[in-house]
Amino acid sequence: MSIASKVKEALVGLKAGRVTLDYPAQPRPAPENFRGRPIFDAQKCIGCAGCANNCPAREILVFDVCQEIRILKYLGRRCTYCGRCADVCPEKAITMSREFETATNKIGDVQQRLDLFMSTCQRCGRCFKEPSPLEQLKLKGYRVDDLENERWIFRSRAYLESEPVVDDIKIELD
Amino acid sequence: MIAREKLDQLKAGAGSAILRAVLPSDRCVFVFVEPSALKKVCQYVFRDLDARYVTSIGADDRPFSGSFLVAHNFAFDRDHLLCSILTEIPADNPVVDSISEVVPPANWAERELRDLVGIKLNGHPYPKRLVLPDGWPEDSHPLRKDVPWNFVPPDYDDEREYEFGDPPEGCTVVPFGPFHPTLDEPAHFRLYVDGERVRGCEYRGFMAHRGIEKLAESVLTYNDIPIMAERICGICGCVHNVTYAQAVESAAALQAPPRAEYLRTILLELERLHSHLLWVGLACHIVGFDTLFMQCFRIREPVMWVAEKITGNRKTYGLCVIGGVRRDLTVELKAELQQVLDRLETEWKAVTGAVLKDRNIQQRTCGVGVADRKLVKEAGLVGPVARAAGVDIDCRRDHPYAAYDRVAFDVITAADGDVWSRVVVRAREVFESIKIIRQCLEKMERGPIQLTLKDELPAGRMGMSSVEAPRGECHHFVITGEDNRPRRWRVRAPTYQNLQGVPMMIKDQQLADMTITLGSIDPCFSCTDRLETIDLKSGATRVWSPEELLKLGRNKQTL
Amino acid sequence: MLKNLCQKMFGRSLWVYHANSGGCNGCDIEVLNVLTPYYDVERFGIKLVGSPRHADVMLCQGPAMRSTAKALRAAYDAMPSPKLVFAIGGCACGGGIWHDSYPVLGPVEKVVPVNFYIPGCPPRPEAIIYGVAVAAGLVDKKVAPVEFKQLNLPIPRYHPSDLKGRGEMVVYEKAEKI
Amino acid sequence: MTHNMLWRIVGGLANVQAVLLVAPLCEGVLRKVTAFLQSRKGPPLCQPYIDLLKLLGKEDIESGESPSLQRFVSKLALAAALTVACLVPMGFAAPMNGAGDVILLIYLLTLCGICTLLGGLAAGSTYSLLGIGREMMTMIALEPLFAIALLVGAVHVGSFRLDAVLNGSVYAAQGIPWSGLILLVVMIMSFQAFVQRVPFDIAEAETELMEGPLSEYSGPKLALFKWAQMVRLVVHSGLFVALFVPWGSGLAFPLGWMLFWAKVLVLVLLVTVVAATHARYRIDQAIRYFAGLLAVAFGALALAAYGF
Repeated sequence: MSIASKVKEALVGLKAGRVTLDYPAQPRPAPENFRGRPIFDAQKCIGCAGCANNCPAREILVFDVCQEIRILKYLGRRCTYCGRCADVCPEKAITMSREFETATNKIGDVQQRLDLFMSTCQRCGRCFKEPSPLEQLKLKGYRVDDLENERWIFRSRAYLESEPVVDDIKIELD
Repeated sequence: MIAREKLDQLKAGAGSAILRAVLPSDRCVFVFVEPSALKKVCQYVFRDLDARYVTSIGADDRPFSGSFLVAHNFAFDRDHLLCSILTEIPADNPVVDSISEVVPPANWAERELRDLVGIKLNGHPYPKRLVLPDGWPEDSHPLRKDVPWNFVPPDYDDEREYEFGDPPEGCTVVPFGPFHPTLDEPAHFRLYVDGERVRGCEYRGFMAHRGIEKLAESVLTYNDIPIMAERICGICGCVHNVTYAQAVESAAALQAPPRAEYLRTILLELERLHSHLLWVGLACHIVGFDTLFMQCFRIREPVMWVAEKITGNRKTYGLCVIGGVRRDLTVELKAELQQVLDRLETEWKAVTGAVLKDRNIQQRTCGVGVADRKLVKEAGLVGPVARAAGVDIDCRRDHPYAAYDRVAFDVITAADGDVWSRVVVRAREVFESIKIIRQCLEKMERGPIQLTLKDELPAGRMGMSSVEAPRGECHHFVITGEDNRPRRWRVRAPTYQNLQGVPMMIKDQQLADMTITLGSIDPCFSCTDRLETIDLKSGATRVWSPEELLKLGRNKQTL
Repeated sequence: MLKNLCQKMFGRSLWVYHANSGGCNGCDIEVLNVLTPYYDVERFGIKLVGSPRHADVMLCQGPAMRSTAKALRAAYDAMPSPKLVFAIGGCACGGGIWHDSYPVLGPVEKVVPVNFYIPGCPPRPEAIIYGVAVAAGLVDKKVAPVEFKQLNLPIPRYHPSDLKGRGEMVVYEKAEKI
Repeated sequence: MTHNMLWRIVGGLANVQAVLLVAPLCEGVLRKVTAFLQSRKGPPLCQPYIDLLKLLGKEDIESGESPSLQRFVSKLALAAALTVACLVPMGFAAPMNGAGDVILLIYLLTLCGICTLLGGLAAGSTYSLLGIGREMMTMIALEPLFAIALLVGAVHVGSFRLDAVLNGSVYAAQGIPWSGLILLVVMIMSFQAFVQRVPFDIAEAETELMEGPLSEYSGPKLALFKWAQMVRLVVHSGLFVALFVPWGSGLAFPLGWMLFWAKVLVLVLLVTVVAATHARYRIDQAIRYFAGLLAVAFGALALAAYGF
């Protein structure tokens, strides 16, 4: 049998020597422009919901409790770490951190929830300057996404003109 | 103007059937024909003009043109031309005659458009369900415009099992179940095994069908879809990303800046590097040679690290947006990339030197899973599987895209089309990719990496693009639409065609070779999203009844 | 005495069974990467086994799909009792980009009870090793929910019936000017 | 008489205890050296002990055709391997050598193979049935090889008594021991198959048949099967050392015992290196390979009959 090629294969391994990194002991930081967990900076965020519109996984939910307060909830469950929200944010409030060690036993740990004071803003969407015409704000005005079972409530002209696509949620406020 | 000559050839052959033709560029031509003449024209193109069948598309255009649209895409590799033959079918009774008898590779794509868009095919040899989950009722078709993306029909019953054909006489059924150590994704094979010989197989795929085309038409916008396109398949994500971006750009007549094209070429080749290294490792793992599996993955890690530094993620690069690329290559990244390539080349030379002369592996792979030139033509096989059979097709040279026309490389082919020649072809293609990346790094000039778009993309335009994925030709077809999202987006992954050849490859083979033959086409079922069942003319007694299979699945047996 | 000695050994010898229920195979390749020389989880006693009957930990990749839900549940039931389930990647933890698409049921927790989540798309091999280390109790988890409240003065409530559609905008009619 | 009986029981127990404890260590060494060849760190040496303990603590799922047979067979597999350990001289004289002769040893070796067959049959899932088919084929081609080796030794020494045969009797012919040397080569080339390591672990090929016959076992039953497999590795290498590498076993107690285990360790390292650098054979290739070896072994037996 081809003993020569067997020896060569064994040599390939032995020449490389033991390369195992002792990971949990020595830390292995991610490179600089790594797309880790997005961090939402509440000071800079103006509540324009531009990131919510451009998130492919549709997991930044926006819920207008009332005239003055807008809740922006980043779920982190199905986030694909693509960095689109950080690209389109007009105020650079979202930064892609270098954090990747996000293992947990309760999925609620990775979410971030911001209650933003909007005073009398009618959420008309003009404050969101989109980088290119392809990223226009799809949903303007008040938004009542479903925070409990973490779903976007979506009205799109691509669909039936009048009634909403998803069964409208009934809000029984206290 | 090659497209003009080909169109005249078509007019000569098909005569009056052609209604109108659209020639957006010298690379692709769209020909509208009457529904009645579709089969004749497709036969003429596939048989007489010796075109290669690519895919078929069914689209529901009722809100816009009031009719259904069926398109069959062919590729003329020697003339560097993609040709699409389209027909419009009246909305009230969407019936078209199927071309699967004359163009065998079209078998699956047609059954898929029957499932998803509800266009009836008369004369289809095997009109079984293909795409939707087992319990889906017959009359509901998700890709129609009047149904939202998360609509599940009320009479969807979970208990209905897919009715398999019964096995041939004297064969036991081996369920090669959804979860198998060598299968990366869920795919259920029913192998008809006689002793150690596999007589035939029946495959119920589509467990990875996630309805991505419906999402693209209803919820996501132009610049969200590349992120989803990247997650069609975990290994060739960048390929789908670039193909989609190029398809939309060709539809909207945009031209990405040259630096972006060089960046796209570099990252496509980087992905081919890590995909081929991964495959050689996995093939050795399937054959039981774990040391080489570990060595291949060890050599591959630096490629993943440098990709992570350039794009921010090891595997899903998030590279393209419509009109360019999101991130640039700095000078120190370029130097680091060259170091990684040099080290990779020396180590891979050592490994290929050892493997290509290793008779032990040759014993397990020579003469196994043979796919000759005739099977390549009949099943429309693409990529390394076709090149291993001596068929000289490669999208990078036949349908040049990105910066491939400014780069010199040669296409590797082998002779006898078995698993061993596929190993050889893939191992040698690694060196070609390294050569391409080096040339791109030298020729790259400074410049913008994204196009500045003035207004929204025009609606109703058609575009298609073919990119050479590590597994073969990956083809996307796009019809642009309003509201910043495409009207129809069709994905045809290379494994879609290659898997049609597997039943013919494993016929009368050893059971132990089943896994290595299936592995040799480097299947990516999540890429495929759609698959086919081979039929076995069998009237013999039933060895395993479906109830037994259900019982097998129900109680505490492993599947 | 032998019983709790065996239970104690559970953490140091985890036999892993790999179940992809329909996602893209990005996370599968990262799980394979975790076995390769640079990361080598075999030093923690982790081994990939072929049948759920031998396994202690089930690695779920991909969302819970209508077509594979039964097979996933059958594989979960076939595992002997002290067992863990890891959900790896965005698709398993939250259902992925296609979480509400017609063939997808949602995250894997809709079919099998999940003990540990490892988010990421795909998670780095180090993140998977970190998840295993958290499960084995070697390290403690680093993430906690972030809650930011700007102010909580008494806010007048409104009812959705006051929301009117004006053109493509949804506007709150009775906005009294503050 | 009682002193002799007492010595046999104590000796037997010592042998069994030694084999039971050393077998997982040899497996640990095997996994560590394989990992080193694959340029990675590899598990700690005591990992097989931890695996066995964990398996013993797990729940036992009763599935398959006949659970009672499964329980019996898993115990039988370990028992058969350990009785062979009692008959093999491990550094000092075999404690039970009077109790049995060469024929008993051959039958015990086949019994180990049959246990995996019974185990697979009792499970009854399609994969284990296929695994048994392959296991039967390898057994038919494989067991005669070891039997012939023992017979050649018996022919040379002229008696079936174990202690006579099991110390290098293969080379006892006048002049150059041709049959012994041929048998040595044949045994080295087929040793991988006896201990079911990579080139020939076709029956429980993990990637193809989902662990083959063992795919239905969990918890304690699986632990016993795995332990039996480890013990077979040690026992087979012990037999090989006793038959073909006898020199130095007659030394004083501590030295002879140490030398025996050193030889076994060298054999395990040889098995590891071969296992790490080879791909798995297909069943028909393996059968053709064994058929060739069997023919050569019969030739050696004929030579031995004529006294070479």
